[in-house]
Amino acid sequence: MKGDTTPPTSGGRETRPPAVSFEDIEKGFFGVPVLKRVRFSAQAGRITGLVGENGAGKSTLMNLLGGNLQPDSGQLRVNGSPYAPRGSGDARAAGIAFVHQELNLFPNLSIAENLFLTEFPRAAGGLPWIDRRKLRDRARHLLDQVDLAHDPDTPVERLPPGERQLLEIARALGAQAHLLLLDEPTTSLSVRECARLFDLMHRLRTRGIAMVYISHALGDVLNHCDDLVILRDGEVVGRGPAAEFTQERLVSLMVGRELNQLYPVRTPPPVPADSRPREPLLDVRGITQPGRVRDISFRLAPGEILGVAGLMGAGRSELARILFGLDPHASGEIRVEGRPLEGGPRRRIREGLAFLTEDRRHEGLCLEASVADNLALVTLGQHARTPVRWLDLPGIGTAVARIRDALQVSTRVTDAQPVRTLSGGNQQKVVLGKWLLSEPRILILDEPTRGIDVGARFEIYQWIHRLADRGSGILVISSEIEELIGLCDRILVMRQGELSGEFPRGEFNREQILAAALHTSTS
Amino acid sequence: MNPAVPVPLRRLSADARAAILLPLVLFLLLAAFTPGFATAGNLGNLVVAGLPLLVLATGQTVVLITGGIDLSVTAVIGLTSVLGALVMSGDAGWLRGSPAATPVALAVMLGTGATVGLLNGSCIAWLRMPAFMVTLTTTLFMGGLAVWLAQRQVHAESIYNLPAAFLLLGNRPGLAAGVAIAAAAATHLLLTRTLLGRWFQAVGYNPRTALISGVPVGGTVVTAYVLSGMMASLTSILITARLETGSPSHGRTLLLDVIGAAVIGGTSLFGGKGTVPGTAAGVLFLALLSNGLNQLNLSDFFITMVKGAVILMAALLDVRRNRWARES
Amino acid sequence: MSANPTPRHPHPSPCRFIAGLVAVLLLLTGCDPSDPSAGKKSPAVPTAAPGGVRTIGVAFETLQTEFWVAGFDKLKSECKARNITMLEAVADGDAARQFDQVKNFIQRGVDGIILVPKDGKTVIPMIRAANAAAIPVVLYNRPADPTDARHTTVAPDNAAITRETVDYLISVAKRTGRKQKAMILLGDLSDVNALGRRDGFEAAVQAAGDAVDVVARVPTDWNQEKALAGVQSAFQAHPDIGLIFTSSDFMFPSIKSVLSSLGKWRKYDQAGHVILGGFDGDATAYQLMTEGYVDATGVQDVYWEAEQAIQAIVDARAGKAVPARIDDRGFAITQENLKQLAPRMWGAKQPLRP
Amino acid sequence: MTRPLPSRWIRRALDQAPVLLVVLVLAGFGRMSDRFLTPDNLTQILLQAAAPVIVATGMTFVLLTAGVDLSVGAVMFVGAAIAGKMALAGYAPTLCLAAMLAVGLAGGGINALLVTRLRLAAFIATLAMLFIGRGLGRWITQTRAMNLPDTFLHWGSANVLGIPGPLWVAGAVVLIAQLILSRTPFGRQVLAFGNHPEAARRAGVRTRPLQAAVYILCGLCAALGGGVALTQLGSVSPRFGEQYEFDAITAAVLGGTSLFGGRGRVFPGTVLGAILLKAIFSGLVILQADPYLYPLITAVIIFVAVLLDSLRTHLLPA
Repeated sequence: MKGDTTPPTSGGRETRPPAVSFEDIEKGFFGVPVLKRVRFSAQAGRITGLVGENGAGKSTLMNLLGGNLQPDSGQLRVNGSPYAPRGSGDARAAGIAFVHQELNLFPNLSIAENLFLTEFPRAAGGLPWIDRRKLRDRARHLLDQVDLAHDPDTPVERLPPGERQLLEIARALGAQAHLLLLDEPTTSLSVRECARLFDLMHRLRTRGIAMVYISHALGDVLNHCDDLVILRDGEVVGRGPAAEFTQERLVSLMVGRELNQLYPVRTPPPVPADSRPREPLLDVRGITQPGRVRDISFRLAPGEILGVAGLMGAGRSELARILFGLDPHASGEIRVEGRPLEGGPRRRIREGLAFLTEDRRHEGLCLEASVADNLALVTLGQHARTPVRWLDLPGIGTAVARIRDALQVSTRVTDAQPVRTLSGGNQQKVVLGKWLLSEPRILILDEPTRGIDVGARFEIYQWIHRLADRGSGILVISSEIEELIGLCDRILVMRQGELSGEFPRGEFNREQILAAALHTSTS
Repeated sequence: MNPAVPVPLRRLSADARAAILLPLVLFLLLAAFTPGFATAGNLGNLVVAGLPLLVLATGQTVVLITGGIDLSVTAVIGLTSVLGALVMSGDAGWLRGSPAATPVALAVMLGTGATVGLLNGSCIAWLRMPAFMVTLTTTLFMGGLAVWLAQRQVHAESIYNLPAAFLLLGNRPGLAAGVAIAAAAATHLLLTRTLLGRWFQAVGYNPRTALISGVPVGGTVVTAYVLSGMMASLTSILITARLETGSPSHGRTLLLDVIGAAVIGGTSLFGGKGTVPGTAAGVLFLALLSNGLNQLNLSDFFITMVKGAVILMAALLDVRRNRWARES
Repeated sequence: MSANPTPRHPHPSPCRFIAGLVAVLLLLTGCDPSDPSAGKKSPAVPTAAPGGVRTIGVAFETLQTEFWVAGFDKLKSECKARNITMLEAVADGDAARQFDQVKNFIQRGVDGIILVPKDGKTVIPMIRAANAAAIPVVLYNRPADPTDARHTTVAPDNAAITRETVDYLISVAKRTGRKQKAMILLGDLSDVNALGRRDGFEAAVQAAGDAVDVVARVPTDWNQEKALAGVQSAFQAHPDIGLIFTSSDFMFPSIKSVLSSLGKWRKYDQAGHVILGGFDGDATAYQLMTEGYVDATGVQDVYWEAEQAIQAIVDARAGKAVPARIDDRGFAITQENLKQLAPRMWGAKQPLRP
Repeated sequence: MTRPLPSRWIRRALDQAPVLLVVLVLAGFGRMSDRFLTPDNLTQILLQAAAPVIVATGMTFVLLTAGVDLSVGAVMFVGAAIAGKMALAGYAPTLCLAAMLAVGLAGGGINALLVTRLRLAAFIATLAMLFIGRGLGRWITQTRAMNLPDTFLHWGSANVLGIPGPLWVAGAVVLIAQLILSRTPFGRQVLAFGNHPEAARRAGVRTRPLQAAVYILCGLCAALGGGVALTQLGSVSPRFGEQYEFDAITAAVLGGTSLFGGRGRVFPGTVLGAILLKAIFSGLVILQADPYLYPLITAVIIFVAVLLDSLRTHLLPA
């Protein structure tokens, strides 16, 4: 039997079977074990945090629950009874709902239609018509539960991302789910939206709903989960009440070795502000684009790592896109080493800029193309000889092999493999790699570690340092304030399209940065 | 790797190798069951017949690789043919009798394709109009324009009496083959060995990623359509020279063959994937099929049906092939 | 796969591939199929090794109308009757494909070729190719442009027959005592026959002075639905159209449809009749004429043309002299001469229902 | 400001581009000929648009799922060929039309099978079906034309309550399609699927039956449209239904349906698109335009429509 180490549950629910339990689940692909006798459970009315590096087996677990995969051996139980789903329909019938990292909403439909896409209330009389009034009423009822005050007929395309996430949860509630699996739900949310989400999760907990929360944001996991399960290489390496864990312990369990710190130390300490060269690498003066950003001015010195904090929609990504020439700006000036910066991305890459976007899958990679082709894409021009821009294929091969080795992209990956098949961390390394090959002098990183596990994060931070040490200027946009504090020499804060604060290293203060981002009435 | 695959084939990519198997199998079948098929004369005919399609499908492959489609190629063939004939025809040409007639006509013909391609590409790249609709509209327009021009200028549906220098391309199959194969080979090298070729692929895989990675997406797309237009012009030159006539109806029925050949050759309709050798195999396959069906003396409607069925089988095979590739 | 080192270049070696391809193709094309060395100078009649005719290649441009099908079927039955194998090919309006088909026939050593050319010009190189192989060529129903390539044409004069037909229609119109508004349904504007019929129509109208006034010239691309829409629209503009000429009989059903809905589908001897004329002489036209709705149609003698075409090849093979042009004199069949000429109308001999 | 924001009404005008374009074309031809804007002629245009509207309605469903059906014309032809054969063999016209619908069902079913079960790209699968259908139809008819009994024509020109029969049929099809799209779970799921197929699958939409239903619906509409055309033409020629695939796609796109799925409406969009095409043809005939200019003028008007649509969706800020 199990239950030996299940954490004490709250308020007299000891007799109830767990909402879901994994009993010695094993699963392998082509003879490679991915899950090894996994055994844990999630209780009703509690939030169970599931953490682990990418590739630890979390998604496989989710796929088993969703019925997309079947275990090789072991038993799944839902509310104590055996559960062997064969498809997403079975999962829904068992009261299991998923809230994915990538939103599964349809912007061309209304809120109400999204909520009841497969469960439309039918009109009386046997006709297949939708009962619009009933639909609206039910939708409004669900929206109330997640605190969304929109008209149910509003098209979803008008909602900001944070509210869409809440809508996904409302959809799960509408399906009468008693077990909610939240897979990285906060990746595209602002701080305030995250707060709203956690608030909702806490309320759902009191209604007896079981939640499994998957995230790489360890701080959130520790703060909001009741129980934790840590996976490494397909094995449960730790579980218990959240109170028993610290961030350090979590990390070491996940990685399997002691990580002294989450952020690497910069070996030559950052250049002090007063001894910086006169000429900034990047000089941004009064950039304004109506509706996006207003009067943004700052300088980036060689070797400096400059962070940009702010809420979702504060204009950070918009600023990055303007800097890289993807979007126009109405007024203001951008100079690189004193020369005005003009033209589209192509010209700016030639000026030494590089831009790692927040949307890896749609803007960072050609998913169907090979690893090698993706890595080579930016720097192809350097290997092209005029007059017909003939490519030096061996040269490209050498460069690709070099950067691939340097980035330690998983050895199981071949150059000819489509990038689509790689894990998130390896994909991000490929994006970084293609920019590293261009040896950028100014590197703009928009959410560089979103959805990336701890180990890969550390490597990415190391590369950022290495580039800075070589004299490149680096602009890091991140929603994780801790990350900026750990990584940057200086942090700018944006709010509603304007700069609302600047913090040099040494004056970093989480609360103050947050306050600057949040726009309290005092300012 | 499969040891049964002959050595020369191993040098090809997996896709192209699979594509080349289709015509090979068909060839063996036809050779075994159709008397008079595997004679040098018939195979020569077959190759000559396939040349225009080879050139046209090569151009289409480039556009398909960028994730687009060019339906206007058939209309370009007709328009090019009429314009070229209007320049050089001994009956009604603007330059009739002049020694410059042939070179000027060739330039005008290639220019016509390039211009239509430029128009298509600009609408698609800069005005963001869907390729399917843009090229469908240009087909309608250019097709109509070709008929109208012929009628207006010479009061006939087609134009005869082209200069002997131009007709060399039609009279000497070796020359036509040389030109067509050179065009296909050049495109192959362009796709695999040059920067532009990689840009075509990147744009086809993901235009947004390509843009951010410094690929001039708009220009690349326009170039693809210009190239496709010029290949259509070259096709028109080959057909016009062979039939010794400039006519707006040349090539009208080629569209489905062109796309069929590319798809049979492993080109994806969703962009990114496609090779010239694969397309050449697709062309060879269709040429074999059409020749073989002729030899079998089937009636017209059976030929049409068999063609449909074969395209279906090729597409099915392609799906299977991709599934195998994914699993291995 | 994993045992092998990762190939650095996933692309094939292009040079080798292309070199191979070129070699194969040059080898194949080296033997020029249209080698113009055979039989250089000879009279207008194809010279050929005398002897029997075993195989004839028949290449049609299209089979899309009743008229072509009738001719095709007649050729088939005629061949069968004479114990000749008939190889068939249809080019679907593509001259290049037709050239391939003709070359295919030559390659297979047919004793003669009967061609419905796409047009009068593209056919010339095809005739030359057959000349070079000393195979007699007969152009069926469509003439080639003037050329020194040797062949025989069995064809009607589209313009002349149309002229005769439309002249009759105009004479009927004159009898009404009013100036009639007329319309013509044009065929595919890149089809020689369609243009010939248009020219015949225009010439007749021109000659008639102001007896009729052409108010609509509608292109149909040989498409019944376009014909339908065109006639409808024309009647909107001119509800009093009194004369319609269709470039092919197969569009009569479209005209019938519109006239019925307008209440103008009347027999020729009834009041409010719209004067109708067509071309081909097919079964539909025959039926409509016997019923009295259609006034006249230009008839070409399909069966006679088919017989002549095959006879020409047999004669040429036998070494007899064959004229360069065999005219199907055709005729306009009208309500006045329907009885006596019906036996010569192919549509009358053919059951309407397939 | 580098790019002035368009005023609100320009945007609104662009949103109504299909309507505006139809109005403009009608008004333009109306100005040039007083014969054009008569009730009679407008009825004629509607009548001519009836069959294309029905076929394009089915096509709209397929386009909404980001698919395409190039086989509609061929399905029409096979259906008409069989119906024609039956009619000439003396079967009742109702039975013939029922057989035609059955052909549509079968054609749509095969397409559905190819796309959903065998996972072929819709473009290539339906392209192959276009060839097979055309060949089959020619074989059935032996490429001979068939003139149908007059009953068909009577149906085509019959008036019910003063409105011609074909308009009733087209109206009913449009109404039902519009209701299906806007009022039924299936319709909303079609839109969801077209927007994001994978998400629809994850949300529990049974995507394969949905996709299959869409192709079957399209085949059915093609057959029904073919039936209406049959009663209007009264005969089957070997070119019956040719070009319908392109006309149907064009009509849908002119009406604002996206080729990439998830966006589009049967009414007014597709209906207006089909009417626009017929109105252009009718206007050109009435104006006695040079026959050679027809394709040129038609192409220009379609081009403008597509351009307006892309301006609306891509080039203007939301």
